[in-house]
Amino acid sequence: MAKLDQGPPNYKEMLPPIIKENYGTWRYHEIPRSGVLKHVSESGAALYSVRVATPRLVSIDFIRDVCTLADDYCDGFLRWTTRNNIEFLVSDEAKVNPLIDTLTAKGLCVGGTGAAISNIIHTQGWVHCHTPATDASGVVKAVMDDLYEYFDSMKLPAKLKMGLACCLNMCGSTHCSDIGIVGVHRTPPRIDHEKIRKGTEIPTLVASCPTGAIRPDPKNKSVIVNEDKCMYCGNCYTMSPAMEIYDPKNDGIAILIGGKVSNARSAPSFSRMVIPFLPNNPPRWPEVTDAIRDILELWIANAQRGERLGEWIERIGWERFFSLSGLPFSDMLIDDYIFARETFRTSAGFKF
Amino acid sequence: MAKLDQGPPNYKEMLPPIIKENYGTWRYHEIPRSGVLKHVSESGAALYSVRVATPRLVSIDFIRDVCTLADDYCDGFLRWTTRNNIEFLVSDEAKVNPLIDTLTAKGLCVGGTGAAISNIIHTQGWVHCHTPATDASGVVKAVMDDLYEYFDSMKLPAKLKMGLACCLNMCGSTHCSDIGIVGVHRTPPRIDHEKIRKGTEIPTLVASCPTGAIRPDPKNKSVIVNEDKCMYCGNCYTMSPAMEIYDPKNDGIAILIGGKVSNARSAPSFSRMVIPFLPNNPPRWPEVTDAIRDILELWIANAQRGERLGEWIERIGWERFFSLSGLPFSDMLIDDYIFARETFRTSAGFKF
Amino acid sequence: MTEKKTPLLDELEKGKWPSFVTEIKRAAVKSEAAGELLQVLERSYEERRGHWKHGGIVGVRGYGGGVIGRYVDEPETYPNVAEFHTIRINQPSGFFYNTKTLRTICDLWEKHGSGLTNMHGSTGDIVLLGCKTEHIQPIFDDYSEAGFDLGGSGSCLRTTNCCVGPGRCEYACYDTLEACYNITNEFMDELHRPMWPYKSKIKFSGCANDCTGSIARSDISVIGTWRDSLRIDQDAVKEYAAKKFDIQGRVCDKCPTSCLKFNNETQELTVIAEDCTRCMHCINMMPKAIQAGKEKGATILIGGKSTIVQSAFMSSVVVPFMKMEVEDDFEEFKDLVRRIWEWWDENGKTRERIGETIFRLGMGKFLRETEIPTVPQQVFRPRANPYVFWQQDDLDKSGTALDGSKL
Amino acid sequence: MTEKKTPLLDELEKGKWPSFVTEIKRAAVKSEAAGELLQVLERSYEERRGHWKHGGIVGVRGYGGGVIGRYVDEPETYPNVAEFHTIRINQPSGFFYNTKTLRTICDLWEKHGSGLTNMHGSTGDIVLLGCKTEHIQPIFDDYSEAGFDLGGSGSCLRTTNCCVGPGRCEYACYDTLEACYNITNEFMDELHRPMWPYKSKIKFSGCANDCTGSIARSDISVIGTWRDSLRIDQDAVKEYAAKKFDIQGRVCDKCPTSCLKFNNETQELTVIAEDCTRCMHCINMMPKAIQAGKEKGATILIGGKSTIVQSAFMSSVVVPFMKMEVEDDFEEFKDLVRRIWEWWDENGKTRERIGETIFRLGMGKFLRETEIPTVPQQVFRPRANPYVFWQQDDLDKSGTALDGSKL
Repeated sequence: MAKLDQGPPNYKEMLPPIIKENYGTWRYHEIPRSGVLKHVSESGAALYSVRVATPRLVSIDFIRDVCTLADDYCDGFLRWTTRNNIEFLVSDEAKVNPLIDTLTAKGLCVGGTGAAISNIIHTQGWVHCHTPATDASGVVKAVMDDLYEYFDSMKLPAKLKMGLACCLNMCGSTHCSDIGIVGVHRTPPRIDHEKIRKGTEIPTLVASCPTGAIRPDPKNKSVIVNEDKCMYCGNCYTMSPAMEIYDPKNDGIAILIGGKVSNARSAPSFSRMVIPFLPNNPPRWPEVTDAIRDILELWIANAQRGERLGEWIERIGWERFFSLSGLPFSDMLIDDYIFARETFRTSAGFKF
Repeated sequence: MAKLDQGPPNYKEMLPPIIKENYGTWRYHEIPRSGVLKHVSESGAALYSVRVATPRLVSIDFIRDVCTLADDYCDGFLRWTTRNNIEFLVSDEAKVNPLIDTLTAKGLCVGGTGAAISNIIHTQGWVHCHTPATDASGVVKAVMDDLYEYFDSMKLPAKLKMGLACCLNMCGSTHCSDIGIVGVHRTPPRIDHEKIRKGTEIPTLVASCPTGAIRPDPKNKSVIVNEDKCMYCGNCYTMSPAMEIYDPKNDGIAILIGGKVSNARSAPSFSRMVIPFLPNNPPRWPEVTDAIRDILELWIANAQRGERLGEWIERIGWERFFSLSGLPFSDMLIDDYIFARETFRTSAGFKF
Repeated sequence: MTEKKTPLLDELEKGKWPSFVTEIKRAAVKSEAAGELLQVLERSYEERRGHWKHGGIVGVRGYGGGVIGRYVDEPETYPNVAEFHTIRINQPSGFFYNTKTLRTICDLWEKHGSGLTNMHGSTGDIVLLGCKTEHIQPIFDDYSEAGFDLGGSGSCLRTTNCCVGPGRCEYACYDTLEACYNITNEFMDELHRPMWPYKSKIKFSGCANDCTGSIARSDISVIGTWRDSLRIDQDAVKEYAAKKFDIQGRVCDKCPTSCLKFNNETQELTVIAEDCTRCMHCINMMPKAIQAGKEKGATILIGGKSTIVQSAFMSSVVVPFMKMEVEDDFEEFKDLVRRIWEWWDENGKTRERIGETIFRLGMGKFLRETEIPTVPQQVFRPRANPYVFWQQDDLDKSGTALDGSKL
Repeated sequence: MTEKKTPLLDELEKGKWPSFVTEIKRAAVKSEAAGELLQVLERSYEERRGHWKHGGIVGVRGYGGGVIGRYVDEPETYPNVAEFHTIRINQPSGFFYNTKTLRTICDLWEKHGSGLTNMHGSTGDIVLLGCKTEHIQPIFDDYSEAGFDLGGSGSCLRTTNCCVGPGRCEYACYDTLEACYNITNEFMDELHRPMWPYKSKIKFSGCANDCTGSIARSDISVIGTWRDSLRIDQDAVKEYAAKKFDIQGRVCDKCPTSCLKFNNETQELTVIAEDCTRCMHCINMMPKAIQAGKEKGATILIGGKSTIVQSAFMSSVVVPFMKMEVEDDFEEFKDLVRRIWEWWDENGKTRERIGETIFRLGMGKFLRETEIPTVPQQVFRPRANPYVFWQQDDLDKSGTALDGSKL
């Protein structure tokens, strides 16, 4: 019989000896090379963390391979990061380079530290989500292949964190990423009245709509969608398979940029939409990878050292970003949702 | 028979010769002394404007006196400012000091230029308004008497603009003043059902409430006020004298500070409430004059040169302002109206 | 005139600041209404409450506004202010006057009213404070004869207002006095005959110092600006420096875009023109050395208002740059505001200012339907959410679903 | 395993970045479900649409969440993924693992499921991706036996998460690993049995760098901070300076409150402690020379969430400083969140996150009713409107109106 409510495994059992011995007494850290963090404690002990990318969606055999490496180089201890990287926790400095050599030989990617792209936090997409407007893993793979040089080096103006959400609900942390990639539906759900009559609880379906766009149609024993109110989130499809929202011709990707979660220098901030739509073009999404590379290179060419993407844009002004980037500005980029007012420029001070 | 739609008098007939001759060719200005502006044109012509306070509410005999002075010193030309000051337009430099001497001898107040308090834009108050929570002219008189030294000198860190509105509707420009004095009601209207039955159009009365707090009471042929929704604006009293809102024990004054209308350096900004309530204590409102003087002196003691009140507070942080001023902070100062969210501190960065 | 005592108000005749009590007393010498106002006010000071009621509609023939009805709450006690209405007279641009005009205003008001005025109301009008209903039409007739017209009240274009402009300010980037005069005359019907969801205001400021408080206080804000580079007179810069004016600290360090560089060695000040947001700070600090550019015009912003009902709004940018030329009779501006008002008239709810209507229905919809081009200058920053209401007609509806139905 | 071709997906095995397609293929060697997933996905790549449905409730005995039902839309075509559910396993604090634990996870998942995982889900769980309904209970039983528990799903406390904390970070101002572990164990019922209006998340970050994205992503954000002055090691400062690190430019000039002064002559760095907002910038730049203060604890913020429904919210400050001590079992924090959840449970609407409830009902009401003291740190700035909803009981109702009626 299973034990209920026993809680997560105790993290203390997962800590290597060097961490137990120096717990809470770390003194400083440095980044001796891309992909390696060196933490030094008050006792003088040094822990090397070797950071390795994963695609997040991994097989158990991948994990087992990783375990073998951790046994060989780290006495069997390792950790994951919130951005789906693995960190091998090496307490013996002599093992750092051999580990990196082995990792490289196996085709594993070491990097993601400091002024680099870390890894893209992402959702399930076509692999496992019920309302995706795009794939997640495939887009991430395409983007990271293209920008790989910025993963295994530290030559960006500052760190760059990306997120991908496969629909408008913006799961993951896309809403506060330096670059957010967001799957967007653009057309209202299509009602299969037959399916609704067969098994949908209509009040629940009606209640599921965030904007109140769905109302009962008692005569038809179904529902009606007010298409002017629909903003294509797909919540209704969660409630009923009769409300198909996918639309291959019109689903695609929006790009939002300039957000961050840290409080350093300035308050955490939301990402802002700069491209309302790019087509889904699998398997390599060239429009998306090109757009992101263009933004990245503009930032690299213009930002001050240490300036994150959003900090750079806030310094020069969003109107200047649009003129520098050549990205078209349209009314689709102007907020018209609940908190729109704070985005309006209530000042005669701006750049032409 | 009156002419309809002839429009305002033509300003061109009101301009002194020096202005007609130098129209649009002014080159620069300086402030040779408090209360005097010197404008120099490309032609080298110099126009002196001597600024004099008025109480805004003036008799025709006051205007006639002013006209006599203007005839004597300004060839019959003068103007008013948006802040209810008079400006004597002197084209002959030799007449500036004699004019000032005459003005001073008559007890008129010369000042209000540069880093000074100008004059308080205000509303009608008990003199002529139907929903006042305080008087306007009397409070202005009390405050300006107290702060007179800052009207006829230029020793403040920057200019200081004040506004007074006699009820929560915040007429005038109190919502964007360095210091805003706002009359506040704090209790719901008292319904005189007899009066309502006699002559009030109930649907109009119901519609007049901004927050939907008034609903019809058909059984009673009157209305009901949901006191939880009422925010005491007095709009209903405009619609019906049966909805008395004044309340001598509980009406009073709130102080809002830190707003401005100019775009210089930063965008125009709203004033923020720092004191939710001070009692109405006519004829001299000592609690109000003391509170304003305290804020003013704190600003003078702490601001950098050229820093307006709101700029100073934004630089040091509102939390620091409250600790420096000793003003109590309470939940009444936290916004809970439509645009509250943007005031919440969404950051771990603040001063203790 | 009544001989009753006013001990509380008398306190407000003390002190240096000019006293409104003294003014009421002066008017009371000739006007029984003014004398009674003093009594009502003294009572308010005793009781800490007002004694005025809003009441029946009053006005003049041919107009829908311009007069505000006001009644004392105890007409039997105060018969001379039982009716005590306000007349709004449209002021001349820039509040410029000659004494002849002012004396005419006084003489007519002495003939018909209390002798009390506000110079001026917050919106701009000459406010004549206190007359009886029966005098309203004669007052209008006399003022009209003398060349004056009423201001606005109610759900109309309110009396427009402007800064001193080219009449006496080197900062003015367009002729605010003429714009205000010309455009007011264009919209006489909108001003005098309320027909909209609520009031609408226009204020003309010649530069970003915005001395009329246009962005904070008017539905349509016209702020003078320029499109090229500000101009710097290096000789004058050197003079400021020679007088120990702290150019680096008080000008460059306070520039919001850091676009001004002062070279301490050469004593020269340079600007990165494209980074300048024309905020006026440097010009305010060094008016002898720095001037606006040559290609002048105005930025048009929309939606400003004070607190009631849905909170105070600032105006926000709709047209970053528009020529405001006397020569073409301000046609582009007039055309723009006509489209804006028409849209608001169709879409606004009662007592909803245009800023509130735009907020409710969306800036995108407003811009599309008024045919105002969308530019990034309209926002501080783009939307943070992906909830674009896509124009369905713009999409590719040629596909079919897997079940064969039309998408 | 099916032999069908996947030409589109095969393209994603090229390039340097690790390939999820390769991973699915590896799993497919042992799992028919993983093989069929590849077919479904290839079809999505062809058709540019998803093929999954949300569906009937699935779960384990005694729990209300932790399992997400997922079904393919053509079960006849893809019988092996007709049911393809997700299991959420609560991860250890800080994502630390020993290989024995990881191998146990793998072995059990090989026995019961597709062999595919997410390490980790965005909220923090170990995500086991793809199993049949009949396997859910056995999976739980086996994992439970091995010392694991389920994570949260539905309207419950979602799986909590924390940064690496004192385990490997000199910035940690409290023990995030222990706090997360201890507090998660305290709220097992809230985590496993959904009973609230909607989900609620807690993320523990050891400092203001907020590596868990707590302010952006969780309803209750716990950010490590200190109350005294940051500590500066002047010898280490001199070392940075000797290495030509631009202390003035990269540290002092970027300090948001200008509270750091670098003296170029003495090569010393000083701080105005009371002006510091503990943003971490200087510490990030000079970790060898600058440390947090000694009086450590956390700032508690509330209301963060992503976009759906009412836009994304950031958390905002409710308690500026709270001790987070292992010794007292985090009692103060636990007591606070209990009051907060209770208030939300009473006042929240269905599918309304607590930030949205507070926004709808007012921060003042929330603070009053949860008995959280009001302090200016809770807001960037006070209200701009005067519409205070006065607590009527606090007022002086002793007066009477002029007509004699009780006020």
